[in-house]
Amino acid sequence: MMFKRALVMACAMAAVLAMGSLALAADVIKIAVPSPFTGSAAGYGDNVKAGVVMKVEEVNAKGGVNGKKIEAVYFDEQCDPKEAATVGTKIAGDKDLVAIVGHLCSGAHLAALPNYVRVGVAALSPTATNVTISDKGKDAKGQPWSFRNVYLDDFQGTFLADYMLKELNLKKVAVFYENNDYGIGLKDAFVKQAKANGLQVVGEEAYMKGATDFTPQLTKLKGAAPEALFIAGYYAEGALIADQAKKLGINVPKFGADGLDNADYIKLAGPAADDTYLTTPFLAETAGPDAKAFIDAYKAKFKRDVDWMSANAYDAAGMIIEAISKVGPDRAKIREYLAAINTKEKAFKGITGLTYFNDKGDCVKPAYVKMVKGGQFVPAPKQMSN
Amino acid sequence: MFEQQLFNGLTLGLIYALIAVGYTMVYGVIELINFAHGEVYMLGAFLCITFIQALGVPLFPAMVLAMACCAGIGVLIDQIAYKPLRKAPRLAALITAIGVSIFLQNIAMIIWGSRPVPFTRSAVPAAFSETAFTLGSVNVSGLQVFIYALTIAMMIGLTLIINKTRIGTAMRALAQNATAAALMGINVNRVISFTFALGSGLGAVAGILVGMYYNTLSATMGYNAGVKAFAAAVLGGIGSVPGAMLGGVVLGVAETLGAGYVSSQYRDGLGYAVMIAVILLRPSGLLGKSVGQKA
Amino acid sequence: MTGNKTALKLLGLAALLAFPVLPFSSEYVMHVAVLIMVYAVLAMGLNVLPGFCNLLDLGYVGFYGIGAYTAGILALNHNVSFWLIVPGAIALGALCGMLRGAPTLRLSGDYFAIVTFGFTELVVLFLTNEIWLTRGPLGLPGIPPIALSLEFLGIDWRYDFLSEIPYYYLGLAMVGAVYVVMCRIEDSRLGRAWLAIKEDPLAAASCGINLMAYKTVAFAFSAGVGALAGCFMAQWSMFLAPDVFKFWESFLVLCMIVLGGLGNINGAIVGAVVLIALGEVLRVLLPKLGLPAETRFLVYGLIMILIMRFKPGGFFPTIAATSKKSRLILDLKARLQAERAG
Amino acid sequence: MDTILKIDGVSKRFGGLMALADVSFEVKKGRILGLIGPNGAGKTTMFNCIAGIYKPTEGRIVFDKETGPVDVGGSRPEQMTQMGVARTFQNIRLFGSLPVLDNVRIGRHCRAAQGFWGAVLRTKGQKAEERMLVEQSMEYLDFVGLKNKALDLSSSLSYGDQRRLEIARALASQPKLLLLDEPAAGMNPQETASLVDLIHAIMRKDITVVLIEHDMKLVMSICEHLVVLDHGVKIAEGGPRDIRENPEVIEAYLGRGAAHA
Repeated sequence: MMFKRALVMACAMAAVLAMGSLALAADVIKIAVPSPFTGSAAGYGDNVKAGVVMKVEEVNAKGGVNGKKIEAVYFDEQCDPKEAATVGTKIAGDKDLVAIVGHLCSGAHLAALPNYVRVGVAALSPTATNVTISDKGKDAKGQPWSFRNVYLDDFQGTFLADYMLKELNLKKVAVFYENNDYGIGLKDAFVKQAKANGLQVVGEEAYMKGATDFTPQLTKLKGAAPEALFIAGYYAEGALIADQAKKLGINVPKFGADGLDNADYIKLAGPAADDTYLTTPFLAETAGPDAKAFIDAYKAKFKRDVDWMSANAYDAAGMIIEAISKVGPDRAKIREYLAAINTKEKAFKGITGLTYFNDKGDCVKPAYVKMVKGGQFVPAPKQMSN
Repeated sequence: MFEQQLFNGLTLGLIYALIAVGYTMVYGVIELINFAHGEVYMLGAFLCITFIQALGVPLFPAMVLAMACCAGIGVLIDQIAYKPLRKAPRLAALITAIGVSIFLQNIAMIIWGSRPVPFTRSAVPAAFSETAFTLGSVNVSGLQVFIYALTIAMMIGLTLIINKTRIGTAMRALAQNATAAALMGINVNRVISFTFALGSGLGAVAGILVGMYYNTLSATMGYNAGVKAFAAAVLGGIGSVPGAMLGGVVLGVAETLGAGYVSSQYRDGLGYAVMIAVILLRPSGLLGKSVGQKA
Repeated sequence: MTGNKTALKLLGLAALLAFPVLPFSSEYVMHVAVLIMVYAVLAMGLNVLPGFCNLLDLGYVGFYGIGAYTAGILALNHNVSFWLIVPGAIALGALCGMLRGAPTLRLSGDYFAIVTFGFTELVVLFLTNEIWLTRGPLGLPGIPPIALSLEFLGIDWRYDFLSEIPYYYLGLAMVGAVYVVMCRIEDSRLGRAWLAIKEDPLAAASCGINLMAYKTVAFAFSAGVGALAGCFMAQWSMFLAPDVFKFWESFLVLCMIVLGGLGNINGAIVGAVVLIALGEVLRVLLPKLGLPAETRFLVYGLIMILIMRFKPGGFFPTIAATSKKSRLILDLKARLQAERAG
Repeated sequence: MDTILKIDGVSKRFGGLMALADVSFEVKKGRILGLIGPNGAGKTTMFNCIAGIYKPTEGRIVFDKETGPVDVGGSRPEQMTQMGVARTFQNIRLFGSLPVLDNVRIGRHCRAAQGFWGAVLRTKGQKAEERMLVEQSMEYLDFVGLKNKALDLSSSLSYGDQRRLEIARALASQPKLLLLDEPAAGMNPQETASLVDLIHAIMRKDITVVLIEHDMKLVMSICEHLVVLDHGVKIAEGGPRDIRENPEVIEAYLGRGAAHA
């Protein structure tokens, strides 16, 4: 009885799962977008989705690629390595999905990556910044299958340490980092560079994702009397840190990396957001007309300001679609096309500036600094030459 | 600095206590760890800002409205999800509670989005964000005064309801012995509904206060708060209302001082370590009834 | 009747063995199947505490994490073979199980539950913060896959588990082995002692059962099984991060055994199949119904509520399913029937 | 005549409540002793002290093991069972969701040895022991007359049968001393009559019995020696006839009875 029931159930389940992998012949080219759409990181996933939606609609409105429409297929993986690995096998096994924009989180990207490398499908992450990925994206022949058009953690950390000391002449800094791969990567690089250059790190405190009360750590940091506060984390928590720091009377400039770069940072932190410096791959004010058009269209469509995740996702989708238009919907050829973008001259020109990859699939991008002033993001008066 | 840490820990602890009370009351009457309670707390905060933003209701009436709605939601959850399982194995109800929690969190995410939302600043009185007075080295803001006053008033009110009213007596009777209470002519279902309403209403207030205090609301905020409050309820002796209040405060202070003086990486761990230590030393929590061996 | 049943069992077994070559199977379906197996082992292991001993364990995933990180670190940094790691990790898991169990022996009910919960949070914090050992939140990528090798005999032969299929068969063997062990224990002096503790600890003690000793065995055994699942998972997924062991996973496994039927070994497996497959079926099905990816867990939660609503005892509400099938009991039954007839 | 159990000045206090105060008596080997007294007299508390569930606050409980008399006060229940003291409970405590046979097999736990590895590996020794356990358990079930119900769920038995099963479970541990806590409570006259037969049969197996019982007719008919407790104090001891005529006992029972009326 039990076996019969189990057998029937197993067959039904397998049949449903199989349905998903049956090819539906249609005049579309599909790309996969695995990101968190439920769970605590869903807000970030939504940002990435928005960027991809913008690009795909734009391309399809112009008639698609070589007469075929582009379809983005979204996969929810909750930023969870286990889910990501499952989604990874699903994407890898579905030959209709010619390339991948994702994953969002480094952990999820790392967990899913072995599938992509084994089967041979290129994954271009707009957001995964963990340094470790560089060494894990290659196949046996040494070809990278993982690309990203986002900074690595160590780059921004090093950059900010230099910027504080050289441009703003700050001497004592306190570090507040999120206890995850992003925060730790950023913090480690920052502290290393700071120590090398004589910028004094007077305190390092950690917090967990989703935390709301940062006063104990801030109270402790306040005791060290820092001249600056480096927040190595994301905007949801970063805004609360800025706000609570202000309430505790810590009135020093705050620094952050792309994780803080979101209009919601200002919304959540209110006046406390002022005097925050951020690294950013592009400055809206100095960007070209394409970027301006994107920013306006984005605001019109989603009723909110564009964030760097959406912008990066827009460019990532753009690169994949460009590859498809040049070499056709072929997984291996798309990878080759992406890997060949390896010098400044051959770089992809997107709204986030020029993107090109090194032999590990990592990108080299200039960094700019913007700051919050009067509740607005504005370019910082001092920029460091890259 | 110590005074500041202690004070902040107390503020956090009072909020935990407000949520923990909801856990402990429900546990008292139906022995269920109501994991969906954290979600009710989250809904309270979102409903409050929705009333303010969409309907233009001022802050305090919006709080009362949100409380009432959450009380209703609490009763509804019980009627729909838990009531059919009263006679089922205990764990069935626990799993249902987890299911309800997942469901509510995701429905909130669909309604209010997955991004954190700021509390409506314009609705909050200006006095709240100013320093009300300074106590030694501690700056106390107007909002903190409000939080202290409101939570303590609620605790006193709750204690009065439980100890002085008919329905409170019925609740205590039910917690002692459900069968006997039913035999004594107590309308068990009404008492359970009342307990859910009361606990959920308090949870909603906690959610609103947290939303105001930290100026952020998210659909996943109930998760962490729920777990912490649950730990607080157990720490104080699950089923005991004063225990939950004490447990919340102890947990809040332990966490804050731990993060301030021991290790911020192990912040949550310190809270749990204190909880485990207390339970190991006093196997029925700080103020719980000791469960003697029965022969 | 019995012949029919045996045939059905053989058919089921054949279907399981042939599963990878059936037309609808793919790497994805295989992956989900292997994932189900990992959870089936976890569910059977957890089942020992709440199912057999009436101890609500809300922190089971801690042992899963201990096993996984043991395997991950040993395989990645010290190149130890999977086959050597397994006994070591099981032993370590069992030891941790006993260590956690020792101070909690006199706790009862929900106090025990919350201590187990706190314990797991501490394990996860340890994995997160002891970066020198675990690389913390950066995770452990690039764990080598399981390999079969005769190199230690001097024979140059090696087979690496590179696709899902070898993991499928190894997982099947693992589930089978744990299942057989569980059934044997259930129908033994040890299993009956556990069930006695579950039913009535005081009466059990009065029957001469040493509660402390038997609970300790249960803690060790349950934790060892969790660690086994962890080892397998680490080298199968080739990536570990502390996030994988967050407390939701403990609840998920608990949901599996309650949904399956608390204390029922078959139920634990069915629970694992249902809850893991449900997530994937919804992933495929919802877009076809025109619902966005965001609704997946909404429906997931709803289905959990509905299952409990209509099957409060789970799919297999009775315990002691296997002892009824034991040869001794069948013989006894036949004898009693014969006596009654004669 | 040998003494199997000697209660020597045992007191048990719960907080401020004195449940037993300086109680002393002896149980002779091979005899049946009745422990009587009104409700709340401390009879079950005394059983719990003897069976190792409570540790006496004061006094000694001397049990005659093979090696000689030992103070066993404060031993754990399973140690007492191992030494040869078995009991039943006032409010039946069977393993309700397990079959009748398994209840007895669990009762036989302390006379078997196989553990984890035996179970997992199904060794020869383990298989032989399991077979033995079934055979022996069936003998005990046969003894109490439940053989035919061996495979039924124990919670499905009638009240009288549940009492019998509990006795079988206790006997399965091969006790030298059997403590029966109100075995006739809730039984009809036929069931009680067959219970008397059962107790006599147990006696014939060389097992000493201590019996708590409210049914005076039953007690007086089968007990050779009686101990009367009231409010934790031993108020009388002796043969049935002495007890029946003891004024203190009459007062303890009738005084309360009068008060109730």
